[in-house]
Amino acid sequence: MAFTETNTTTPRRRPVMRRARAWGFAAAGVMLLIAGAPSRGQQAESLPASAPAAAPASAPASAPVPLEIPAPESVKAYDCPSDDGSAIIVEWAKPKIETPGAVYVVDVAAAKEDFAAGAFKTVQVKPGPEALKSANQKFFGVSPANAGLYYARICPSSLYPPVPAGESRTESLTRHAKAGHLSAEELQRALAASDADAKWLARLMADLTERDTTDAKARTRRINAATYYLRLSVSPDGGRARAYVSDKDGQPLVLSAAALPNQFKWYKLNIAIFSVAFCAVVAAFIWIARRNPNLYIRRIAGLDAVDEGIGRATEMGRPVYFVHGIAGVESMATMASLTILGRVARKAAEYDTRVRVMNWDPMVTAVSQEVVQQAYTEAGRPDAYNPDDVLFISTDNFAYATAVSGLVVRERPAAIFMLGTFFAESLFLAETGASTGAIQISGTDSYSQLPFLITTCDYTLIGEELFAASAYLSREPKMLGSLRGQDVGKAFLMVTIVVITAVLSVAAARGVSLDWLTNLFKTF
Amino acid sequence: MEPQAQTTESPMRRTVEAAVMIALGTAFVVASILCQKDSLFGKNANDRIEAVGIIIAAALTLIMYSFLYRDNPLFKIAENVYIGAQLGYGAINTWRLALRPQIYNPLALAPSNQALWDALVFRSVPILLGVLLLTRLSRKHGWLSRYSYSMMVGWGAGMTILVMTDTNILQQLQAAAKPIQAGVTADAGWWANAGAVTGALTVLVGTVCVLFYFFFSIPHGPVGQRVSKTGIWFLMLSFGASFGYTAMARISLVIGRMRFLLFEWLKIPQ
Amino acid sequence: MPANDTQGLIRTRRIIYLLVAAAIIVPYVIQMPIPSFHAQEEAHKVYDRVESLPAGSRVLIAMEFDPNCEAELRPMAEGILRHCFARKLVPILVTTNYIAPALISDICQKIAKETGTVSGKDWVFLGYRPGMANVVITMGESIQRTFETDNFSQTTRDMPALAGVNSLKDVSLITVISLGDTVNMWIQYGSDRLKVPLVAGVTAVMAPDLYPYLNTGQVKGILAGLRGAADYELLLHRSDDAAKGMQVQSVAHGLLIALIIGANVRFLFRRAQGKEA
Amino acid sequence: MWYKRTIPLILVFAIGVAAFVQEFVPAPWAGRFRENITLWFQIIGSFALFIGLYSLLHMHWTRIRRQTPGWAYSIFVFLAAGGMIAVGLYNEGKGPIIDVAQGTRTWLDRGYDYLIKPCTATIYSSMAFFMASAAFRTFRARNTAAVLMLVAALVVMFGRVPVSEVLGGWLGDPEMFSRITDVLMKYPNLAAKRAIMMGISLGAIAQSLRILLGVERSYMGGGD
Repeated sequence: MAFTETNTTTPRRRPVMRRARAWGFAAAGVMLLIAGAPSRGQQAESLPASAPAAAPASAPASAPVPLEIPAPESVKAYDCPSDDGSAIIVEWAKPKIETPGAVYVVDVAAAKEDFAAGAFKTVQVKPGPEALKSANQKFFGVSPANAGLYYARICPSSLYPPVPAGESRTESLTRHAKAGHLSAEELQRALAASDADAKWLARLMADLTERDTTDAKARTRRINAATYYLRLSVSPDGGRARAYVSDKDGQPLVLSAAALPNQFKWYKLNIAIFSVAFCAVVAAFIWIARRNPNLYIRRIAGLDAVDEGIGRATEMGRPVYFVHGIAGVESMATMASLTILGRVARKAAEYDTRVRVMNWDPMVTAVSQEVVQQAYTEAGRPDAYNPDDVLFISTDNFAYATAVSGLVVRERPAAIFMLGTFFAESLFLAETGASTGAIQISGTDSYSQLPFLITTCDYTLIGEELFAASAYLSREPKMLGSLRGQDVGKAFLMVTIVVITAVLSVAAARGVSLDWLTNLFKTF
Repeated sequence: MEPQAQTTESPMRRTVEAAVMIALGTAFVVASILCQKDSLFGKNANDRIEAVGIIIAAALTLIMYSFLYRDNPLFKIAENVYIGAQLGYGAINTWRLALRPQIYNPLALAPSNQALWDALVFRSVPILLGVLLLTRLSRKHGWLSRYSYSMMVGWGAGMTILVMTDTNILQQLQAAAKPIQAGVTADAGWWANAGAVTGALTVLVGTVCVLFYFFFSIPHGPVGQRVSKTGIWFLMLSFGASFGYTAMARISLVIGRMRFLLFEWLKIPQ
Repeated sequence: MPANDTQGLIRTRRIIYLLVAAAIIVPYVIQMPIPSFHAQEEAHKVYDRVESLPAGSRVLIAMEFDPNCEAELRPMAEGILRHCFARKLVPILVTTNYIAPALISDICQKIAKETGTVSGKDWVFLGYRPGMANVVITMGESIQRTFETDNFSQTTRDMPALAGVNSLKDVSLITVISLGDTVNMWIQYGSDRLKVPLVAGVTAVMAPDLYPYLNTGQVKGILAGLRGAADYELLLHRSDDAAKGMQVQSVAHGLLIALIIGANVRFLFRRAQGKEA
Repeated sequence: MWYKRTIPLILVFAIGVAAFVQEFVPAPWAGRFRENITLWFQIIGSFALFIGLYSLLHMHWTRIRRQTPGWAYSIFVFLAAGGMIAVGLYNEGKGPIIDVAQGTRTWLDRGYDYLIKPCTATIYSSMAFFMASAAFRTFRARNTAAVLMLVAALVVMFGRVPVSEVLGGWLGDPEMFSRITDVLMKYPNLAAKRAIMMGISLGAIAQSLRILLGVERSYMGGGD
């Protein structure tokens, strides 16, 4: 390890730089993020001869504070992983002894020669737990080695901001006209804009600003993607004096890297694995069920009541009502209830009982008509199908509820099926049905409504039972298979919860840390 | 919707009800005029309009509540006015806040030819797809709407897989997988620590049992029966909690309406 | 069902309706005092979260409610807005409910008038866009592109209230005031995807469903129904609409509890006598 | 067949996979894709309102035309909708394009405040009455499960109103009931809700997968 005395010259800050920096703060303030604000790099004074106690003899002996320099072989510069190409990471090993008050300073330059010329920027990193790589699991993962590594996040575009326009309206207009964003006449009109044209001009300028913003983004990407040169140093006095990490020749170690956009967020790997694995299981079971459609499904209370209800309606000569929930055809619950509708309609067709379907969504109406017609055809009575029995009521929840209730009171159906997603109106519907003495079978995936359905209906399919019921009734391989797949998923969750809790409890009781286990589920 | 729609009514009762209705209506008008007289006969035109508005709103509120007694023509009128007004308001809002800024402004108010061209390039496809969506209303050409629809459904499906895995599975799993003694602290008392452990165990047992209750593809043996029964118990406790909270919510809404009637319409001093 | 039974049912119902109405009107008319109460832990968490933000922070407030639940959620919205203005935070309001904008602009203008704040500078109401979750996703990329104009047709590009806020990632807190599933949408597509902390003010109906999120920290705090709003008012040392509803709420709950217990005592009694299964 | 089914199914699959993949890509193109496609969907989505508008108006129009019982009420739908739209287009005399200054109360706002607000809020609040009656008539302690539900409901209803603190105060700890409610919410309720949530999520994922694979296609509507 060697110390090098550096003489970073202090060039006068050019006005353009000041402007550039101001702009950088205003517009690209976000990009500063964790990286310590760009320091007063250009004002850095040269380091008065300083050396640690254990320093090589070559160093002057008048060191006020011992400085521990990170090992050169541990210093690395690379593109920040899993990001959109806005940062370079410089990392180095945490020295065993740290000088109190010392900060790490990274010099950034666009070319190697710029270091000699003093035309470089600096980024300061205050040592501490937040500066460790382990504090940023999102990008660096959970490797235990990270606890011994400091890092600096360098955003080139905030150090070298894309030069702002800072131009007059005329200049801006001319520039855009040159770029082809304005025709010659439009340019003339804009330059000569009177008050009458003010609104148009405002819209035009807004459009041009939008283009500039887009341009600035592209420029930012180009700035980030360029190669930068970096040096790491330690400063005992907040950045003025520095001791550089040196290579074998005793020269400051210069590394280079570019911030490039990455194509995969490694920190989302667990989400990818879980979702793909689960999808694969479901897909596999759908495939298996196609070949062997006799998968077991447990009995679901309330399903036998379907036949009972239809039978009673036949005896009493009254209709059966099928009430769809308040959801479109893309909702899972609606799809399940459509499947059940097919079965109910078929049974009813066999018994020659009228089924009336109440719809909230126009699309569901159309699909229900198909389903009922199909059911009548399957039952061998296509002539008995009456499309007017599949009603579109209203897309307003309460208009729907009141209209259906009115029909229920007037026609007094013997059985009412309420299947699908329901909101506050569920109580309204169920109360009315209960007051007419109909057998009510309900099923919904909206849990907040279940207490009311459970108390007012004869049978209630709770949540997933609705989906299971549709699979059970239809015996459709795709439903059966995916149900089995979901069960496998649930089994996995159950086992995972129990096993991990047990393992963690034992480990915690013995004082063993098993963070990696919980980290498996951590999402960023 | 009330069951008595079936029961026959005597003419006598009808007369009485009509008389009551007229009396109530008169009372409403008198009360409105008395309570709102300051603004109703005031100098400020705006106040007069507001007062009339409040009276209409109060009338609608009472008419809507009259449904609790029984369905009646006034309620039906109010209901249909409400549906229509909501529809009209929705249409205006969709125009004002969606169609105008996203379609009309960029195309009709494009400041330059280049801007118009860019807007066309970016927006023509979604506009076309939006128009195709409308073919859903036609039986014959309804299939065209599938193009726009399938894109949205596909996007929704892809995103659902992702966000569900993240939000509802992995994060819940991470929270569920904690040592049982995680809540135990040295400075808390024995009872508090015992409570924390019991609580953690309850959550663990409950989660597993409820998950088991929703197991469909394996037969539930005697043990399984017991586990799923425990699951039902947990479900019922949570449904009870939902019931309690729902009761609270619905009462609050009545409170809101009563506040309107008492303080804005009748102007009772608070 | 025999006719006399139906008549009896109707009568019971009407009596109950009258009782409920009385339970709500009478406390107001006799000006019953508001019982003192403590703020619940969940409401404290919301308050502390807002309190801990440095002045000038942007707070996104998703106003996902319409006049349906105005009574429950408006006091909450007003409380949070007042708190934001008192702490010099900049609320950014937005909705995905097409029927809501008039109500929300009414709320903002009321509070703005009260606190002397200016739209576009101290707060902004972006308005409504169709698309539900898609709106949230687009906002995660660029707020200005999602909402080129705000609810009052002011262009958002150079708005001081949005300075430094390019996307949803740049706000310090997401607050959802929601009457239904929209709160889940904001958790899934907003706070979880972008890792922005979120607090929720919801109707009491939704509150029990949020406890798993509260447990994991995906939701930092909950205001549940009118009680939650009253808690918030208490924490702000105010007594507005929500707190003034608390005595009524107490009486009405008491009535409900009495009804349920009464009905069950009767039921158990009759069952003991073998009259009811 | 090809145009009516296969291409839409391919579209579903392609967009679904793209939606899945883009989320894992940090590069800027993914963000641009996400932003643009969701902006597209917003534009498409704004057309969806017309479907509801048409369906509803069509239904009421049919009612009037066929003079089904109660048809006359449907006229009010048209009157109210027409009135609102007219007031919105009139826009205080400024037409639909130009915005009225912020803070001005327009006739549209008044229609909203005095027609829509009271109706919708009142209808919703009338649920309280239904609920009270349902609770009285059907909430019975029939078996263990029902007892648990009943007890939980009573605990929450009592523990969440301030009067519980008065009673608790008499018993020594004002927040006693509030705390009991918290325990109920934080442990058994949390357990059940978490399990439900996980189950639903698995179901939603399976459903999404079925849609992507084209196994589930009922959302496409009838016909081929």
